Amino acid sequence: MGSMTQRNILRAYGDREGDGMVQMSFTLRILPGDRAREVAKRFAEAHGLREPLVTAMEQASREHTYFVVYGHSQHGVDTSDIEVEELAAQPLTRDQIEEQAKKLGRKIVVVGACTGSDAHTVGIDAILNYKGFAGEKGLESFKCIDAHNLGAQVENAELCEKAKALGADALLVSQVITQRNCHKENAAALVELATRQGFRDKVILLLGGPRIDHNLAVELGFDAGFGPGTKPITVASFLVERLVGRV
Amino acid sequence: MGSMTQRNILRAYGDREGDGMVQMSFTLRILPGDRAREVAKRFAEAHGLREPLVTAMEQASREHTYFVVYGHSQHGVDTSDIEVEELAAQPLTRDQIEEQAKKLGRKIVVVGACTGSDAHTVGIDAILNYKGFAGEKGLESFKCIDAHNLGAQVENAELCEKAKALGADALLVSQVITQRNCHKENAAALVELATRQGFRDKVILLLGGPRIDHNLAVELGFDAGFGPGTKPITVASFLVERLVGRV
Amino acid sequence: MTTVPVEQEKVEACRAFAADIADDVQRFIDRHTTVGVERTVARAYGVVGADAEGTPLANALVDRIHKAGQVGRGVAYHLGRALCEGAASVQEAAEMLAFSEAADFGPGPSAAEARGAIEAATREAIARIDSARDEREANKAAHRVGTAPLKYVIVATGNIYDDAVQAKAAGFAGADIVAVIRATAQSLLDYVPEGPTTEGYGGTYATQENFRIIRRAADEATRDTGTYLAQTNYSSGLCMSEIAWMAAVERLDMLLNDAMYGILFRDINMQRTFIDQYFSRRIIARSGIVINTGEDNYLTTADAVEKAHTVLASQFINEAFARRAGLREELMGLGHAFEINPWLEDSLLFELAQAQLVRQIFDRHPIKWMPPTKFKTGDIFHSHVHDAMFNLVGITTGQSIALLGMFSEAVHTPLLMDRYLSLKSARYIFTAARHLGDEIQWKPGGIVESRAREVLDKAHALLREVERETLWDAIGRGAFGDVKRTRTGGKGYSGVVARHPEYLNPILEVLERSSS
Amino acid sequence: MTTVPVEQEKVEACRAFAADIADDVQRFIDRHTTVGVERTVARAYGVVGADAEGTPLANALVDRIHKAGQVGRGVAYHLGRALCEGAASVQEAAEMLAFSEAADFGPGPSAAEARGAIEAATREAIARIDSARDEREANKAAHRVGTAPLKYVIVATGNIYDDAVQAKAAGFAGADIVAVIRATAQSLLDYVPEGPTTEGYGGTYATQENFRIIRRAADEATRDTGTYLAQTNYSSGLCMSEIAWMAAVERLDMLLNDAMYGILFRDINMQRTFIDQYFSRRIIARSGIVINTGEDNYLTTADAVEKAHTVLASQFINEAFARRAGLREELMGLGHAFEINPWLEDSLLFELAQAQLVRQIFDRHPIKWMPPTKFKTGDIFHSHVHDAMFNLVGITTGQSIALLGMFSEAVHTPLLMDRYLSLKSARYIFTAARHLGDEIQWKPGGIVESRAREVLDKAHALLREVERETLWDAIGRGAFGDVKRTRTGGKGYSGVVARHPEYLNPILEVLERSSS
Ligand code: B12
Ligand code: B12
Ligand SMILES: Cc1ncc(COP(=O)(O)O)c(C=O)c1O
Ligand SMILES: Cc1ncc(COP(=O)(O)O)c(C=O)c1O
Repeated sequence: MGSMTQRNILRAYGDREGDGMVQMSFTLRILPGDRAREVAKRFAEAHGLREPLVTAMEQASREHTYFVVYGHSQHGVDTSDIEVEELAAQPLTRDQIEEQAKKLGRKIVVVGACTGSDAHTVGIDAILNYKGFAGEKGLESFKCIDAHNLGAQVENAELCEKAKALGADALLVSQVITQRNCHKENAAALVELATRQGFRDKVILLLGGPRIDHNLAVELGFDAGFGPGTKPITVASFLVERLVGRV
Repeated sequence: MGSMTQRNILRAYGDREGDGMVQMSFTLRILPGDRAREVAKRFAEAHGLREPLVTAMEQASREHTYFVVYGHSQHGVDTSDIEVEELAAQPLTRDQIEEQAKKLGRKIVVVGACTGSDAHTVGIDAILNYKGFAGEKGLESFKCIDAHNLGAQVENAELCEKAKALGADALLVSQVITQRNCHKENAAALVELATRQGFRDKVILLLGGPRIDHNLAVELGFDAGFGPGTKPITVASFLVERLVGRV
Repeated sequence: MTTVPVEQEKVEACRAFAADIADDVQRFIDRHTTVGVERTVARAYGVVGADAEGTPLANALVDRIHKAGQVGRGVAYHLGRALCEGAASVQEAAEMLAFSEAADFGPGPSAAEARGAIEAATREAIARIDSARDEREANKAAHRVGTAPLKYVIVATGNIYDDAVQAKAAGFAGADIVAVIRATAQSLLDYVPEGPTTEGYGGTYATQENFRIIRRAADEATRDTGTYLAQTNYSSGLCMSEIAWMAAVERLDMLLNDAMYGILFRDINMQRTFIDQYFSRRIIARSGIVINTGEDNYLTTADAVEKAHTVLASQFINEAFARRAGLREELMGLGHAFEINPWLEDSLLFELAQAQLVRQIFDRHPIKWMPPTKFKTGDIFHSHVHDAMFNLVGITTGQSIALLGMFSEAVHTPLLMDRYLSLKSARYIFTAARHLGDEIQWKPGGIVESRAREVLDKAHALLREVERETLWDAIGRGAFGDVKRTRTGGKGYSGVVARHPEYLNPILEVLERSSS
Repeated sequence: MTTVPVEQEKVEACRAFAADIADDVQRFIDRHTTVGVERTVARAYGVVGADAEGTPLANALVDRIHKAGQVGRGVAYHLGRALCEGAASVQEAAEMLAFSEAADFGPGPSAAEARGAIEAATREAIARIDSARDEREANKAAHRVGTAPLKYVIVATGNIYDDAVQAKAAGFAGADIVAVIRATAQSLLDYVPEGPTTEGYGGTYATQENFRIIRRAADEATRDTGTYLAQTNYSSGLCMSEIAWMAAVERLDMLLNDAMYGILFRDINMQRTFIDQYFSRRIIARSGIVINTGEDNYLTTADAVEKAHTVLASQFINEAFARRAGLREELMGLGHAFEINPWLEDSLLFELAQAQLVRQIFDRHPIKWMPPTKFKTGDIFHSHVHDAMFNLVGITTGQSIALLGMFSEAVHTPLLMDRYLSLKSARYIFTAARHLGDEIQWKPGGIVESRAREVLDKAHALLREVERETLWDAIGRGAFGDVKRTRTGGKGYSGVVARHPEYLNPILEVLERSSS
């Protein structure tokens, strides 16, 4: 009937609908005392917490105090206008993937690496290697996939070389170290390089890691992003769908 | 020199000056997934957290998900304009208290209770009883104090009666149960009753409990408030100073 | 399973002292009734409803009889008499007795006549308990039942509908038992409120309708998860036996129920409490409900190292009272707690010793293990670790029912998230240390063994003393929980009544004939 | 203290296999040097400074010699020769050799002559290590030193000045040892950066100046709290021995230092690593620094239940290498970790078994106990509990050095608050369970004992195999950490050089004569 978008405001839930209860913890450069408690309260209030209760205030160094605060958050999120691709929502089954991939008439070539100075292989191994992750075998185990795992500490340039040499359909990049956003810089640099080398449009670029999500990956110029707990089949499913289309 | 008030903005401290790092946790009525992560991020952003990182997203019921988020808080507190009485700052010593109290020419009569339906005696006992708290003896142990502990579950009316009958200099009220602010109602009701009965100005009203602080107590019409970890000597010190003046 | 050496003769001596102590009180109990007991009888006979102010008919009825000085004959007598005299039903009889000018509390028919008139209703009353029991048991049989330590969590929103949401969430998150904590003031109310309630501080009122709402939620959770979600509440305070009856007919699985808690922690009159606990436990025994005693509370007011033996001594006494009310050991969830100052060197060894000792002495009992509360602060992170150690001792010493600690203990009654995390942590530790207890043997003469011996010795000495002075006087001088109470002090004393020589209580008679 | 049965003959057999394994490699080591070793020698002789691009003089010097194909004679030879030929000082000699057209790497004076020229500088170099050692020891003697398990925490802000703030905070909060984690890429750098650094990802660069800044902060914390705050860093990667030398002269107390870690986890060439580790440990031994080996890392890539024995086998190998470099057991902090899937039934028993086994086999060694990391998630509350179990096993089995877990392990390098809470939790558990280990005897033939036996058996079998195939090949097939490396693969291979028959390294000679 009418096409009014329904607003759906989500607020935090403690133990009663609408109570907005949230918990915060933080450290301030101040020593504990009545004044510090007041400062912590105001700090919490600045975040939109009503009636903040400072439940812990402990000196953590000669200058710092650690606080725990509870309070009723005044904020809500309008969920009606949030659109997010749920990549993991309904992956194809292994059989569907193999079946669908046949249409391609050749194997899907994927090249993966953990790039830059990042030495964390476990994530990319989990996705690519036969052994897989949490009982789910990696891309290597798919008949339709030809998977190359370059390991860790791989420079972007090296990855691009290999990708071109192997005629890769997809590049799978893992980034685990994220301190002060070094993963973003490194990931963006790869996209730039691939663009400069003129093959950005010919490959699917996937980014993964514990602090990656789809939106971030897309922002950085990738086709998709995969976060913590990703299963290889979700990635295989995504690749097949991109390359051949939905079943 | 100039009398410019110096602004002193305190921000949260994670591991680098000015990083503003804070942690939050909360529950939302939504199921885990990419969309929920986005909602949680926006929720955190609404509180002023920049680059929020959703580190935990676990289903806690058929309808709810529990989240942990870290982010860089944009908020700061201007500490230059925060004035708080530090009641516990420098209490008198036991000897000073006894000495000073002699000027009164009689004992200080205090009547204490945990009021309303609140049955938590441990706090008021800690302040009043000889045995005291954490190795510090209670008001009963002071020669200059005549302490009456009415225990718990005492109605405001009963407390007022006793106070009048004993000629109390001070009423000490403990409130421990605070769910949906029942302590505030109960405490405010006492002030009202004492006012109605015409002796509010003749006594010192002290409020105490784990979720009480000085500001709150004053707001509720008490003379002072004492929070978690209060020592009896701080209370004794406060009373003597109020009744006889600073040493 | 790990063991500490327990001198069996000493344990038997403790039981013998406790028997004497309880017998002394039981003689008093058997000669008295209370307004609470009589209201329970009325409810069992089917007296329902409340007036516009919310005063339950059971109260109006018993209060009137009390005013007439005739409670000593038993409400069953008065109802039976009214039936003899033409009332069409127990309900009608109750209404008449409560409100009618015509009500007559003077000399009337004999007790035997009244008993005859109410016999059918007596059978129905018992049948109602029995059929609820059967339904509970069928329900449990049809589902997976958790393994010990059973994970017990509390909900306490104040609003029964929120409580239902939280109870289901707890089931989803792995709870085996859910308790709806009562509102702060309820145990001092001399009536049970009517209907569903949505406003309570520190908890939610226990009402028969609230029991039903939570039972429904727990049954839904049971079906949803496949694991039986048990329900518990408080049979404590001035309405101890009424609540026991409501719990029995509404299929609750457990009840907080202690022979002395009300005296010590709610300042309820001793005589009143002893009489009420007896009748409540008679109902509980028939219903097959597991009681949880409240010795853990002692350690919130007294020191857990110095006064550990008072917990053990009290458990012997609670056991003796429970036995006299017909409970078998399998229904006696004796309570104890992890309340030693966590910063004390080797506190964990002391906790292990106590938990182990209680486990061994009460080996057939579904021991109820309470988490740290007193030393909790608002540092929720640290609090969570403190609870982890409690969980570890629980699984290691094979406790039966573990009331899981909440990291927000010093802050508020638990939020949904707090409970979720508590259950997750318990699940982790119960799994990771599943057979730790089987693996450990304690060093002979070590700290754990010595501590266990010391606690038993002191409990033995205390029980001997209490036996000599009687329980009345022992409580009078603060033997338990550092709290002193007098025989005629405290709330609800006016509701204690000596039984008339022809006191009539056919329900109690049936209960006294049956064994649980 | 609790024990598991350990077959002594099997342990001895393991040590014998490890001795053979290490001897094979040691023969290779003794015939080679590396650019890293030679840069270290240069630094020890006092070669300091860097050019505008930040290339240290030690690098410019050795690179030039390497280009000339003369590293095999030893940098000491070239420096000595330059001194013979008129250079006023080692520094001048180095500058000349690095940059001057006149530098001559062709045939020159004999090794004996060069040795003579540099003899005074050799004595000074050794004296510098010795006096730093004396200063460290005096400092420790003047303060309280923590009791085992020593509480070890990491700081890793990327900015050395923030690190200093955090290090002091850690001391305030009760840490015994503070480590400044290195920036992600540093171990692959074939030079040590100069000066204080304020930008690093995942950690802060190890530089000599940064070492000094943290030493100063730690000394301040020591004076402030009265408890000695030890400092540690990483002697790993392509600059293994240079960093060992810097640590020795800057009074560090410990160093992450492993004979194989670089090979397996940083893909550094095997030959390079073996040679470098030897020289680094010679310095470490003289300096009295405690090494921490990195076997814990195996369990981040391999399964901690299946591959537990690889940790033990590797510890025997690390021990054998360390012994060959003159380290006494009291300086061998062999590493192991609490990395079993926490959701596995009885995982805690398995952890206890492993921790206990390692403790007993390496009874004089300051065992380094690493916390859970792999199974950590961003659920910081649960993570805190997981660490608590680690702490419990640590105190129960008497680990020497406990690297405390951080609840934010899966999120970020620790914040000040995270460290504070971690220390608080460790303090609680170490106190509450202080004598738990003394109290426990394991059930004969139980899970713990059987597991300990199994792990030793498997380690024994693995060592036998490695002995047969040599360590080179064993690593080649992925015997450790499920990682495979080849003999000539990996980074830094080009820096490996066969020693000239007249190879000169007077510092190494002194170190080889002294015993730690
Ligand atoms: C194991 C580990 C190591 C091992 C790595 C071994 C190896 N060969 O991988 C070792 C011990 C060597 C190591 C070293 C270091 N580490 Co580390 N390490 C970890 C640890 C404990 C677990 C990581 C892991 O294996 N997770 C398991 C895998 C399966 O999960 P995952 O990576 O998230 O992968 C999944 C998804 O993200 C996704 N995914 C990942 N990549 C990709 C790619 C694609 C294309 C797709 C589709 C999906 C995908 O799918 C995977 C399966 O679901 C984490 C802490 C933690 N618990 O998370 C710290 C951690 C990642 N390390 C950290 C640091 C700082 C380091 C060091 C720099 C420390 C130091 N200075 O010494 C070093 C240096 C390493 C370097 N240069 O990178 C930090 C990073 C901080 C930050 N946010 O920046 C962490 C968070 C620890 C901490 N709190 O300090 N580490
Ligand atoms: C011990 C305890 C009990 C004991 C009380 C025994 C007794 N005789 O006191 C028992 C077991 C009986 C009990 C029962 C209940 N409790 Co209770 N209890 C606690 C517990 C564990 C510790 C409180 C305590 O003794 N603290 C130690 C004292 C020394 O600290 P304190 O009170 O803060 O006092 C200090 C200062 O605040 C100050 N102070 C206090 N009062 C005053 C007064 C003055 C004048 C001054 C100057 C200073 C002062 O000085 C003291 C010394 O420093 C807390 C949880 C916790 N760890 O805090 C829950 C807690 C307070 N209880 C709670 C609840 C809900 C209940 C029940 C209602 C639960 C139920 N439905 O069954 C019941 C009913 C009791 C009732 N009607 O009040 C909640 C309150 C939630 C809330 N914020 O509203 C808490 C927080 C637990 C929880 N998380 O659910 N409880
Ligand atoms: C036996 C018993 N009854 C009741 C309660 C609850 O308190 P209230 O008296 O408010 O119902 C407790 C609390 O621990 C208890 O142990
Ligand atoms: C022996 C050893 N060296 C070094 C490191 C640190 O890593 P990096 O190679 O980045 O210095 C570790 C980490 O655990 C280690 O165990």
